[in-house]
Amino acid sequence: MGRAVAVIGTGQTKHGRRDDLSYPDLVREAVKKAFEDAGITPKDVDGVVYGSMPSMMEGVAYNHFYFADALRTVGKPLFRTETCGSTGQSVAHTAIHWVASGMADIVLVVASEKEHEGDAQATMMTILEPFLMVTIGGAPVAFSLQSREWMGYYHIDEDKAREAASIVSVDSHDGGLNNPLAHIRVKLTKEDVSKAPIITYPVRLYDVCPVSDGACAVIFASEEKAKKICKKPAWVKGIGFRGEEYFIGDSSKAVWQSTIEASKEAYKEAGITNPLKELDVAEVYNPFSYQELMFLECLGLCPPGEAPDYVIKGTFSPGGELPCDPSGGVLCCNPIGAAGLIRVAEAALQVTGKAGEHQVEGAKLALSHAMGGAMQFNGITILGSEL
Amino acid sequence: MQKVGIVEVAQSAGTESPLSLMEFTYKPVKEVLDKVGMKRDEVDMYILASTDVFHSGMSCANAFDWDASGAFMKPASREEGDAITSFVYGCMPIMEGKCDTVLVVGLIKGSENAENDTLTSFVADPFYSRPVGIQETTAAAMQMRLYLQRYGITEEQCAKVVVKNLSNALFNPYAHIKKRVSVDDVLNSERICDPLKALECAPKSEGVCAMLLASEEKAKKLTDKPVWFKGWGSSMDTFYLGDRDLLDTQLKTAAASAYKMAGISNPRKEIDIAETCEPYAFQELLWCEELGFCAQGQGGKLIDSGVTQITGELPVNPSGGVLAMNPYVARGLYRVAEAVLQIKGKAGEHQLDKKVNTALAHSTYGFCGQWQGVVILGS
Amino acid sequence: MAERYKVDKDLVRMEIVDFTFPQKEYKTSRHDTVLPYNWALGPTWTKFFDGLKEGKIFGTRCKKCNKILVPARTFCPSCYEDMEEWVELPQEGSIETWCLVNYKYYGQVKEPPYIIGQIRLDKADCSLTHFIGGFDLSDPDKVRKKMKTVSRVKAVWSKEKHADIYDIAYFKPV
Amino acid sequence: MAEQKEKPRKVASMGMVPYEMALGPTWTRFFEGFKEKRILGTKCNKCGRVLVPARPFCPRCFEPMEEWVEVAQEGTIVTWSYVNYTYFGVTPDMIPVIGATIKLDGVDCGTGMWTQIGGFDIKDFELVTKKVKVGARVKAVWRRKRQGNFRDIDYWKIIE
Repeated sequence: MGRAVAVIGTGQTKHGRRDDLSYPDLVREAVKKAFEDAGITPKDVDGVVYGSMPSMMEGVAYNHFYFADALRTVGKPLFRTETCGSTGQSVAHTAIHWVASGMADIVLVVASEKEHEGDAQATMMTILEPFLMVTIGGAPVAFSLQSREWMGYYHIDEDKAREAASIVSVDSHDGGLNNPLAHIRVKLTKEDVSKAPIITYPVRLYDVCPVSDGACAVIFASEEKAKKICKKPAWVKGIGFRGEEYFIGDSSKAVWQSTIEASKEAYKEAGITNPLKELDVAEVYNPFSYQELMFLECLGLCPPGEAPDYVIKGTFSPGGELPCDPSGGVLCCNPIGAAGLIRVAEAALQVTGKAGEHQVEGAKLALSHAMGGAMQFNGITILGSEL
Repeated sequence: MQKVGIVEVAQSAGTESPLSLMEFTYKPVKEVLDKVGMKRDEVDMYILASTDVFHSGMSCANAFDWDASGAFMKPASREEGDAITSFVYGCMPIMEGKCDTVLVVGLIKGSENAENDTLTSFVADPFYSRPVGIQETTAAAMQMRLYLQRYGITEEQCAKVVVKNLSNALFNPYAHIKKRVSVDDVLNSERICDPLKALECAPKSEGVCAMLLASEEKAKKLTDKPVWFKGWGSSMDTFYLGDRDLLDTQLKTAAASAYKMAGISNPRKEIDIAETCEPYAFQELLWCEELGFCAQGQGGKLIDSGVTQITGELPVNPSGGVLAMNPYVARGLYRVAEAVLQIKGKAGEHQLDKKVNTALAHSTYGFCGQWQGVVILGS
Repeated sequence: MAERYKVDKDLVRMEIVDFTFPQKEYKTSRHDTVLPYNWALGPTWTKFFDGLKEGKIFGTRCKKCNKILVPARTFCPSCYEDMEEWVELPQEGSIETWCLVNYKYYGQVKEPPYIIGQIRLDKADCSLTHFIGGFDLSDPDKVRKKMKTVSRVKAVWSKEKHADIYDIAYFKPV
Repeated sequence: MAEQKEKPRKVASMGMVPYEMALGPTWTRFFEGFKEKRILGTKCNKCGRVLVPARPFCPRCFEPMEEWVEVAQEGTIVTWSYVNYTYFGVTPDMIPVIGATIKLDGVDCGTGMWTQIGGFDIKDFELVTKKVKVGARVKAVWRRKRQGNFRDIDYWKIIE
């Protein structure tokens, strides 16, 4: 295996509606914070990895050119990695491979999105070719299709699923209240969630992530550099990535193979055999509360078909056996391209004890996750406090 | 750090294809797998390079491209931008000892979208450069004028690049443009963006290139003549054209790191063949200077001397280069593929008439070469 | 804008009206993307374009490297420092390089022929990209001859200003 | 020096880019079938799966799928979604729609997203939840005038 890799610094913008800044300035806000956090200068960096959702989102093609100065990549190599919603995980993986290969010692990873500059749903529909997977809808439709498939497959009672989804939403929003950078910061009750307006039945308003602007930067370093520079690095314990067929009907989205296989790979690399017991915190990509239920199963955190039971008994709530999305998750903040990298950054904050008000006490091992595509891709990164 | 060997390549030709993008991509990928006798799921990892959404109309292009690339349920990623980055990414998991084999695919169908200038207008920032008409061709034309002015390079010398590359392309079955042109033909072609003439600009092509990389041990098992990855370098320039000296690009930085990693001290002597990315003819001359094949401002003399001809001491673009074949995103991987074939001695009719030990592949995209990348391969 | 595309409600897609691809001999599917954007200028560029509306060209100076850059920047691309000092620049400068656009492509910003140039305004440490005009551009040979004699240019302002880059109509030879 | 007059502005614009994709022989034939009210799939000789829409190759086995089969026009709903919101490009008269994944009899995958449930007043959401269920049986209803595209199947009708 290659060299050990660690996160030595992270930076996030204040997420939300950022009409106050141009897009390059938004990117710079995150980059500056990451350098300050790591205590290094751009001179120390060997290269940069950047990613966002398809640039049609904001109408600037290959926007890494536009951001070259903000990314501090001038005079350095840059990789542009993009895998749709899982971009945030994929950019991290590019950097991890890069450092592990020995071809770089310190790599800056940046991901961003400024969704208020375009029409997110209309852009999202351009994922599909124009003649075979045509539909009206966008992301909420794709994911309500998936949630219903999951409920149908396991014959999950609608009311029970509703209750569990409400708990996921309430917990996430409580997390958002504890995270000063989160976009949505409101106190919700289960009733607020279950009685909110319907978006695509059964999905209601608070089951759905917001449209956010935001950027995230994470600095990765080799073992040698990390030990020299950083008092408390977050070590990369394992990664996994899988993608399935383009056509949505080709494989089950209830038993989501790409999540299952990607997490298995990451667990194997991290030496984890019982993820529910061994992990201390999980940053699960949850743009839709119902979807998180399905993820909890496919990530192997509870038996298939039993996520609602586990959620209802509090396993994944604050103070539970494995708190999920203490940062508020994607439900409270979704600058899409950046959302997967924010999960990595949050996992790093947790295992280094730097998460502030949303710190999970004594967290040593954290999972971060993102998914994307036409319900196709899943990426996982596991970070730990010890090498 | 493990050695990385290139086992096999497959390319599609550049002419317009009636196949769907899915069918079109499948062929070269399947061809590479069949050549080495591997099954899709036996490959350890896949790295795709597919287009920026503006070049395909489909965002998250990896979604549609996944099936034909063979990446179903395999560790994988996708690079956006130039496919030479997917090649370098493909080397990484092998170097770290995590994978034995990696399949790299670069793909695009240029016939399915609008003019390159329509699309690259969107690379410009929306408030300032885009409204005043900056795109790749206008940016390159301004770079060319500066080149002619500062170093006294002549338009004839730039035209000679087209003559050389298109004549090389006549012998490359994968090239898109097949026609013999003279210096006069080039000089008399339409002055579309003065000083650039129509024949000095690359076409839009279709192109899928698939390449199998392997660890040293595995590569030796899979082929009797692996080609080795020796080094790479890449560098990004600042965004606004007005902030840069357009004749002092980041290619120098990229080349310096590639040479350092490959242990090359005298590129002109040590490199046997170079494939450069020259969507505009004069750029081949400028890139040759920045790659250290001649002194600054001597690019014109270099082409006059015949050194870069296919029969010369340091042939540049024996494949015909990008002027003959321009599958936008995949073109960087095509440069690497040609370098591989030349080292293997399998380039066919345009195989160099000498032993090729060290080859250079270069790619660039963005205005006036904002991003530059160099890969060195060796026997 | 609306007349430039139509919505095919049945097939759930848009078609750009003023563009056709070359005739194909095989079956195809058009899928044009038409998407709305709403870009944030941020404070720096808002102020820069407000300046143009008043007939003034503003740059910003980096307190570290002392360079004056135009258009104004939030931060210095090389030093990464905030650029908070605003400087009004002279409206004259010299031509660094230029090209004469004499062909058409879809989405072009204006009817050819036109000249795009890099103009180094006096006092500025970078070039400004803009049109060069104010003389007859119809004969490329004459343009080439004329441009050989031109080195200095001066901003010509649009009659109607909208606080965008077109508030400068073009730069004309001095 | 210009005083800052107002808060940072935004600039509205429209991005317009044309594309034309080749359907390729496989999907050309698939849609030709639609004109004749036939739904065609392809069968993988290796894994034996029949996939709809027809494919040039099996995404898992990676072998060409050259055997064409006409499949049933009845199937079972795997999942569905009720879409009742608009975004750029979708006007209120285009909604609601009920997108569904349908597993056709004898086919080894679900349909993509192009299959829509209809044939009754789908504006009545109560009625929708009563009629449309995972596991419900459906049947294709063709348009009278067919043009060789996904709209040739007007909707999928619930079989009571």
